[in-house]
This record gives sequence, structure tokens and C-alpha cells, in this order.
Amino acid sequence: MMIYAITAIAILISIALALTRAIMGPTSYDRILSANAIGTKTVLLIGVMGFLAGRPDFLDLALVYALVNFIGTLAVLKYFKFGTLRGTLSKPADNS
Amino acid sequence: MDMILDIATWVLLLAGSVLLLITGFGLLRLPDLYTRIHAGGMADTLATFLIFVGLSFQSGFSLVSVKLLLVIVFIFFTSPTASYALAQASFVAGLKPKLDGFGARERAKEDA
Amino acid sequence: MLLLIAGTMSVLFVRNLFVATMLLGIVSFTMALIFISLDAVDVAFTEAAVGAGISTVLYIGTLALVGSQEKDKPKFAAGPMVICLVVGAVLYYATYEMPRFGEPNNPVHTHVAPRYVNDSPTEIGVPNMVTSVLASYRGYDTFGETTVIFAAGIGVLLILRQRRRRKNEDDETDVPLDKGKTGQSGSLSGLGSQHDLVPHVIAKLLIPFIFVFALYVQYHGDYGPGGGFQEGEIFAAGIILYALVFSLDYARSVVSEKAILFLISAGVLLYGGVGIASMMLGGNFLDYNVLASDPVAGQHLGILLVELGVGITVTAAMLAIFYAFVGRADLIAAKAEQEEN
Amino acid sequence: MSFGFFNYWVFIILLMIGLYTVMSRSNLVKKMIGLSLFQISVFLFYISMGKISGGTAPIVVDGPLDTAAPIYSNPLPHVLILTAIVVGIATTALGLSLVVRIRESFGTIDEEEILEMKDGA
Repeated sequence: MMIYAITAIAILISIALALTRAIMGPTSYDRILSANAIGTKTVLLIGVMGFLAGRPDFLDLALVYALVNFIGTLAVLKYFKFGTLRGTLSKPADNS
Repeated sequence: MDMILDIATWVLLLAGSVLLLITGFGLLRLPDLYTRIHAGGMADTLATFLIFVGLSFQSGFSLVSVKLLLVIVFIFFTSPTASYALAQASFVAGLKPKLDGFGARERAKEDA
Repeated sequence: MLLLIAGTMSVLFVRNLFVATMLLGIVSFTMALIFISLDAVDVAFTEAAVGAGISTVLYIGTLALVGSQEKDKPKFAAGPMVICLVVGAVLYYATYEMPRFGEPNNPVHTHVAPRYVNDSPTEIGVPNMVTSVLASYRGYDTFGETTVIFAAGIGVLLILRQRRRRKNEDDETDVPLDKGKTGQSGSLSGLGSQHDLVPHVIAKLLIPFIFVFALYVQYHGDYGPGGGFQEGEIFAAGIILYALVFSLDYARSVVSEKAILFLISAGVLLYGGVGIASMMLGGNFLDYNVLASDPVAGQHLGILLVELGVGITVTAAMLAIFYAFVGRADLIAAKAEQEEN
Repeated sequence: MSFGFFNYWVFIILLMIGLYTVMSRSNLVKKMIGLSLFQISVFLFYISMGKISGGTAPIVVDGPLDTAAPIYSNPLPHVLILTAIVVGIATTALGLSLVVRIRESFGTIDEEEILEMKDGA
């Protein structure tokens, strides 16, 4: 169905925009945010692509992403909040 | 019946796509981090919801639709949590929101 | 595809190592998408489980230990650049000798693959060909890979835990091994802050699902994408989430380090044991046909057991690595404290 | 037409970036990241070799499919890469742990500084 293709293209554009933000992003938090957003969009794209290819039994993947992406984000934020995972270093610099 | 489901799918997926585009532009164009979190966190979740519900109309009631529902539930829990943690962490780190609208005017008044 | 290139380029140019790590995560996302579009569902599955969770956590753990700022020296290395360009040019030239992308008659597809594709359903009786090739036809390879993971896990443990042991020998007044019981706040156990409430609740909700899902992946691996490797990653990710949100000490009380050491070896032993068992029953090493009365059932049983072994090893190895990295931070801090006193 | 080689080109570009990162950056963690990029490019290469156009994922469909006999993509590269990814992450972890140890012994993770230190000593 054509709508799947349309949606997939919309998602791709959205990913591209988020990636631009990730590359430009002034602060590190921007990059985390866009990485997280790209993760969510990947979940969507996997689902849509499964239907596009006519074999929608691959949603396990989307599930994995939905669960694991969260862990990655949390780990990163933990790292930020407590300085480092331990807190021996000074605050990580924001700018690249 | 099929017709109705198809139309529903079309509508939902289109709405989801539009929301996703809005998210993308929001991520790119909004001025500071907190507004970007706003764009990324909320519209994304709703778009996921719309698109996956639309897809599950197509799949009928099967293992696939159950999985779709599970994904929706997980995203529904994790995505706002991640946004929350992100906003909170950045706030703790001392990143101040940009207040050039309402708040700035108030402060200017106080100063005067 | 272009997204991928852009992402990679940016990884190159970003100087802050932390940001580079995030971008690496994004690259991994795009990679998984490309794998799916190239029909490699199982591979994408693995990439998903590894790239999104474990590898990010690993890099972050390292950065926490070594600091995240690359030395400020924007230099342009001419020599390596020339070498890279030459290598690239040679490879580019070589692509014209390559078979065209996606043709069914490419040499790759005509050698052993048709046999796998055509005979696997009847010989093995497992719908997922990747699983059958992985665990049965190429069982030796997989055994080797499992051993490599085993070795890597042990190696990380040896490298990163070395000093603790030596210190314990040196003076007895050292930090007790399990600091959790003394109530010492560990690296990730800055858990006191009530701002963590939301992640706490959500993690509590999610962790059981992660485990159930991991088991589903493990046992559904015969029919859909999935299997031991992916299961291991997901299971480890679940425990890592627990350790992140609560604290390492809590996670240690669930799965202790001794248990991990035990499990690492148990997985490999299970794999090898299946091989030995099939030898005992008169077949070749890792020849599952003899495990049950008829060959297909035997294959099924064998694959199940082998995948279980792989899963156990991968889980334990990943956890060992994670514990080693985070525990290292504890060690350093403990040492610093000691020096202060 | 030339699209037939597009995947290979992407693979080459990725490989070049990875190689350049490994060789030119003196920071050891950055080197590890470059190594991962290199790895990813090789994965991409293998997987694109395994693809057959019009094929589908190598999982047998039991239901009746539209085509009479579905073409499956080659499962062999998938198996190789699947294990390679997991092994790759394990070896990366090993490398990173070495980096951590180096940092503890030398106080820096910059290759050149370490070399200077050695010369000075």
C-alpha cells in the first residue's frame, strides 16, 4: 500500500532532521535528545517497513528497540547527573 | 468493512507522519533545549501511538497486533520517562531555559 | 545510507569523546535499519540489542573512568590520509570486479547457500534458517565464537580486577569485597535523590517484561528472528538497567560475581557437553541427529540446548564486563578515600 | 545501473573513515571508536553480499505466499555477521578495559603523551 511508503518517507525525513540536530547540537543534551528521538523513530520505521515488505512478523525488533533504547538513554543521563559514573571528574564540557 | 479499516489506517498513518515531520522540524528549529524536549518527547509518543494503531488495523487480530500493542505500551512508558530524565538532568546541570518571552518581560518590569 | 555517511563523518570530527559515543549510537541505529532493508533480520536484531544498549553503556563506563575530553589538537594527519585514500581507491577499483549487487547468480549464492536454503527445512525442521545454520551446520564456528566471548569476558575480569586482589593481599584493612553490605554508596548508588523516582517506578515496571521478552526471544528463535546471542544481550541489558537505576550493589545481590563466573563457564560447558553427548551416542561432535529418536527432533533438541548455552555465556560475559567497568570506578574511589585518610 | 555498486561505495567510505580515525587520532578511546566503525563497514559489506533482490528474509513462511516459491536471501553471511557483532562487542570491551588500565598506569590515554613519557624516562 502506498501509505506505508509515504509514512516511511516521512519518518526518514524526520530522522534526517534529528540527525542534523545531533550534529549541530550546541549542548550534549541536545545530542542525547536527538539520539533518543532517532531511536523512537527507528522503532516506527521498523514497524512500517515490516508491513511494507509484507512480512510483519519482525516486530520483535521494534520491541527490542523500544526497551533497550531506554536503557542507553538512562545510562547516559546517569553519567551526566553524577558527573561520571563515579563522580571523580569535573563536569563534562558541553561543547564539542 | 475492509474499506473502513483501510481509510482508518490511511488517516492514522497520515496524521502520524505529519506529527513526525512536526517533531523533526521542532527538533531542528526550536530555540533551546527544553522546547526541543517538548517537541521530541510529546509529538513522538503520539505519532508512535497513531502509526502503530493504524498498522494494527491492517494486521487484524493476531500475534502481530499484540506485539504492536506491546510496543505502544512500552513507548508510552519509556519515552516520557526518558524525556523527563533528560530535562531533569540538564536542569540539575544548570542549563537555564531561554526566557525571552513572558518571563523576560516580567523581570524587566521588576528591574525597572 | 547517506544518513549513515553523515553520521560517521561527524563522529570523526567531533572532539568530545562523549558526543562521539552518542553519534556512534546513532550510526548503529541507521545500521540496523539498513540491515533490515537488506533482509538480514537476525543481524539487525543483534545490532539492535548490542548497539543501542550495551555498547553505549560500555563506552560511557570507559569515559567515566578516563575522562571525556580529547586532547585539544586539531591536526591534519597527512600520512594516514594518503594511506586511507589509496586504500579507498584500490577498493573502489576493485568494486568494478565485484558481482552486481543483488543478483541471484552471484558467486556467494551458488556455493553452499542453496543447500542450506533448500535442505534446512527438511533436515533441521526449524523455520529460521539463520538459526539452523548457526547452531547446526556451522556449529563448530559458533562454538568457537562462544569461546571467544568467554575468553573476552574472563580477560576483562582479569585486567580490571587485578589490583583489588593484590591490594587485598597487601593489607588486610582494605575495603571489604562486597561494599553493599556496609552501606557504602557505590558509583551508581547515588540513588538517594528523590528525583530518580520516575525512572525507578518505570524500571520496576519494565524489567520483568524485558526478562520475559528475552526468554521469548530465546525460545522463539527457531521460528522468528532471535536466538542465544540476542537473548544474552537483552537479558544482560535488563540487569544493567536494574544496576543503573537502583545501584550496582543491588544488582550484585541478584546476580553475584561468583555466579557470573560460574555461568560463563557453564554456558560453554553446556555447548561442549551437547557435542560430547552426541559423540557418546555415536554421532560426530555436535551432530544432533542422534540426540533423540528421530533426526529432526534430535536437531531441535540440540539447537535448543546449544542456544541456551550461548545465551548463558553471552549474558554472563556481558554482565562480567559491565560489573568490571563499573566496579572499577568503585575501586578507584575507594583507593582515593584511603589515600586521603 | 551504477546503483548496483552503491552499497560497496558506502562500505568503502565507511572503511576509509574508520581507518583514518584509527590511524590519525592519538586518543585511544577514539581509536576504539574508529575500530568499531571499521567493523561496521565490514558488516555492511557482508550483508550486502548476502542480499538477493526481490528476496525476503531467510525464515520459512508457512502460510501461502503470493509468489510460488519465495526467494530467500543468503543466510550464511547473516550467521557470520551475527556472531561477529557479539564477538566484536566483547573484544571492544577488552580493548576498552586495556585503555582503562593504561590510563591508570600512565595517567593519560593519549598515545603520543605516553610515548613522550617513555622517551623521557
